[in-house]
Amino acid sequence: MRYSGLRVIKEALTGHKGWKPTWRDATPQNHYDFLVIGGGGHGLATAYYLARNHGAKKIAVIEKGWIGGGNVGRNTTIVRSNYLLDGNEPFYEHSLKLWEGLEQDLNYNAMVSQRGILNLVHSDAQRDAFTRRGNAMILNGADADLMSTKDIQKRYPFLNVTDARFPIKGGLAQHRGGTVRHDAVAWGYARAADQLGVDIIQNCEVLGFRIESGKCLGVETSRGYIGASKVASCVAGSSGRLMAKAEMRLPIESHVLQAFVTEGLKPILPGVITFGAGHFYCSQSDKGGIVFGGDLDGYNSYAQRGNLPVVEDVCEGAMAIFPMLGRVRLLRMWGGIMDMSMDGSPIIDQTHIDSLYFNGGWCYGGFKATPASGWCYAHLLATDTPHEFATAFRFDRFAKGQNDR
Amino acid sequence: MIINHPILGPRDSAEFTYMGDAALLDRPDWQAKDALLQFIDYGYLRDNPAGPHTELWYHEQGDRSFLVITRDTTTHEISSVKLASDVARGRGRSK
Amino acid sequence: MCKGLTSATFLNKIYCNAFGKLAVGKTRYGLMLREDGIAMDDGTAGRLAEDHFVVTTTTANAASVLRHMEFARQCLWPDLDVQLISTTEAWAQYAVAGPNARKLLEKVVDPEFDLSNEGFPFMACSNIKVCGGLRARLFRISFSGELAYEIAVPTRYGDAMIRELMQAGEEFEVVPYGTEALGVMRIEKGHAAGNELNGTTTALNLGMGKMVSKKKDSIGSILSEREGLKSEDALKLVGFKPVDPKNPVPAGSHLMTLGDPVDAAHDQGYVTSACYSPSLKCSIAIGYLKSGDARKGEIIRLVSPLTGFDHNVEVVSAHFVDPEGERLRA
Amino acid sequence: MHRLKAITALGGTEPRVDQHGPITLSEKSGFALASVAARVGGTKATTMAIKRLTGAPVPGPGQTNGTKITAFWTGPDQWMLEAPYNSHEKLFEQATAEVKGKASVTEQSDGWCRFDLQGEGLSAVMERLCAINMHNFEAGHATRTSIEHLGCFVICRTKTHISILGPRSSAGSLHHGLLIAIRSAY
Repeated sequence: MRYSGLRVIKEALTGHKGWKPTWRDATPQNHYDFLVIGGGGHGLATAYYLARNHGAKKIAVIEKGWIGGGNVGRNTTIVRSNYLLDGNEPFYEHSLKLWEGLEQDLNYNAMVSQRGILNLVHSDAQRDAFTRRGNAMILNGADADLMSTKDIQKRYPFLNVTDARFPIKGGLAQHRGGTVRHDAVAWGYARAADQLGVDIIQNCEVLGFRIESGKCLGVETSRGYIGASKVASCVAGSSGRLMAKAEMRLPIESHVLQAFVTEGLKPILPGVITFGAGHFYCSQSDKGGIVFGGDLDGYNSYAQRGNLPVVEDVCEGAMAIFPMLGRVRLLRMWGGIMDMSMDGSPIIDQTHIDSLYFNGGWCYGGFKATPASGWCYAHLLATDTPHEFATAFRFDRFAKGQNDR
Repeated sequence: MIINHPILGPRDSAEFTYMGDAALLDRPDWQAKDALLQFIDYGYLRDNPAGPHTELWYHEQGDRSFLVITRDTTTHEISSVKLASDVARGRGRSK
Repeated sequence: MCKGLTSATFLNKIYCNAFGKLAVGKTRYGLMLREDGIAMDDGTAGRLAEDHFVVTTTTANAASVLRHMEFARQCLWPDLDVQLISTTEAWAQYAVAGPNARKLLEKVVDPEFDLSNEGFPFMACSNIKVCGGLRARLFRISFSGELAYEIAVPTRYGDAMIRELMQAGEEFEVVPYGTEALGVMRIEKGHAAGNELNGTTTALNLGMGKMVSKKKDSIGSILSEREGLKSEDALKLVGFKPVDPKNPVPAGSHLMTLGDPVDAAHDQGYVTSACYSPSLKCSIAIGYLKSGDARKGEIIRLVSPLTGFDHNVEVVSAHFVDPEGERLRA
Repeated sequence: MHRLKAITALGGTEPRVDQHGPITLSEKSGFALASVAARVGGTKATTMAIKRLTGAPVPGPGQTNGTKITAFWTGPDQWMLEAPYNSHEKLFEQATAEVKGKASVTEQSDGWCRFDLQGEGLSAVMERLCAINMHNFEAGHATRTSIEHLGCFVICRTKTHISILGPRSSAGSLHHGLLIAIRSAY
């Protein structure tokens, strides 16, 4: 069932009785060609691109809870490709390009909004570092713009550029960056994958891997054993917990990152802004709430909730750069579990166990990476070679000392 | 979160700085035959459990002690707190 | 401040270069690595007594270096005899730099102390008395590249001390200089600072690969041996001069081999710190270039599409001014 | 005697005094400090030395003790000695001589600024500033905690007299924070 304006009108006139569920609630089969563990954005995108780009059949996504209930529903919805290092920038730029065509591709309104992202500069050294970054972005085919104080004042008149505690000396902008409605991404990919025959199986928890003679044959789940030719872990946030069942130790620690949203306001913030002298970033949602975040809570955690000291710290950051937010009421705050890899970059790679693949370690970059992560992981699963934009995302980079890329 | 400091009693966790997995105490022998491999493991690989986790906290805004704490990463419940230097000696780091 | 009977052994583990045999009354440049082999901080450590070192760090890293040293002391080597305490706040320290630095100090330092080049040579340190008996410390170290000293007095006398120095220096036309001027002078000398120690650079990148001692156990020495950190075409710290002296060499620019396409795949490195050099009468810069140390004299293309620069620069040594260090030792 | 003139941590020639409600906030400048850290195997000798210096039993964790020279506990095997500057400018030398190589002694007189809060109802002020449990913070107690993000020693002299030692170069910020807390309490 394709969505269209005509269809909306027709359903409106006939009492909305013709809509079908967005995806089937599949029951597990005995064996799949590809079994993706994790029904978040990355897992669903992986299944979709496996089917769409590689013509794969017999694909399943299994999810412990419900799809879109993990990090894809718990982030601050920002998309951008303003990365510095050559191992990361082409990948995130590929992702941003996929975001730009996503709604047409999926026939689903994900509310992709390229409202721009601005990293504020507060010192000469910071401008030097952002100049290097902006140049790296352009050399990798992305867009970047070094804005002057004057440019910034014009676009964001409420920012205090002169006599604030941290005066603003300029900023690095990526005008193609912006925000996307996060859970619609999960729903859009789920629907598109489902239409290509992917089984989406919810409430199906992995209890263990069946590994014989160094080869992974399938997984034991709360809904029985499921065999697969290739098993793909895609559970960022829970990577440590899941891979421990395959007796793997990872270069990853799990941490809580909190996010916050205020009551709805009239439009005040035209784009995403990050504060360069503290840990704070924010944007305004289409509903009017100011969506913001800051530092990690700072210690290993699998508890999907935050703690107060960091709330205070983040709000101090907010007050330093947007004192106008001081009287706004916080509506909600929530915590997502980040896979913090040891060098800040993700991993998309085969494991040392045959037929078992790994995708994780996304740190703060998980949501914006969703399309490219699925794209490149599907490529790896289908061809057993890393995608050209993901060649740096290997396990062995730590042993080889290539983790500065 | 309140950390029950073995010397000073209960203190607000905001006085502390988290310093990672207590496995960092077990720094390999630099002269071991496979020292490079051991250091890669030491530097990068973690158990990262969901449940009891033994970890280092530094009382930076207090008495500057490093503590070894066992804390459940799903509930933040702390079951044990020791001075890191005592634990380090117990693990044979006195040489 | 690092004290204790085995403090030299301890510093040998903290710094990648050797500290065990540093003589009392001497100061040495030290580079600290993280355990993964990346440069963490640099500074000098002076040995005031057999069991007493004064460790200096980059200002912004003072707290994190103390944290790192406490970790090493309590968690890694709990039975070394070493005691650490921050004395950052206890001393007001001034750099006195320039050809007349010694003459100026002779008017401030109490006369019984021998300030001559022989008596107190480059890299010496000592407890001294100033202004008629006030306890103070003197280090003959130089970040600016000039004949220079750093003199420290108890903080409560810091205000009086700078007035004293300015007054004593009047006949030498002394002027206060700030971080802007220091920034220019350290680039002229090719001294690394925060822009160069950016969290991805190793001792090898900094041109200090040989400083990492293999004869002892120090934090970071083993993992700095990994192949990816020692590759043939590793980035090396070098200097850049514009071919046309009118052109700037702005920080944040990237570097391309002449004739190569301008894209990420052909990126050869980047400029970290830049300034106009009053000594050379043109803009200069330092930065990282692949195999940079073997490319001195090569003309390469500097590009900054972000800010609209595209012109040629020459690869030179990062030591633009006084490469032999004659001024320091004068 | 040398010719340099000292200034206080707040930059004045005389210490500053503020009075608000029942509380007096006074900057103190006339104190000498020396840190004493026992060397390996030197704990007993160090505690004996401190006992001789202070004329009182060595303070345990969280405590302060002493007569003219007082000591407070700062960490495992570490103490800070405190004495009036006029009579004990050479506190560092005195302590160094006393510990006979069994401890590392470090001059700290200029590392810290000190503000004293005096008056009835100090708890209301302190509770706005730090996480110390004021209900059982009594005379003879001393601890280090975070005030306005600064690591500070807090010493209870009497129920109506608390000293706060903070990093000297942040004296202005600390003073501001203390004053704001007093004003918000009263």
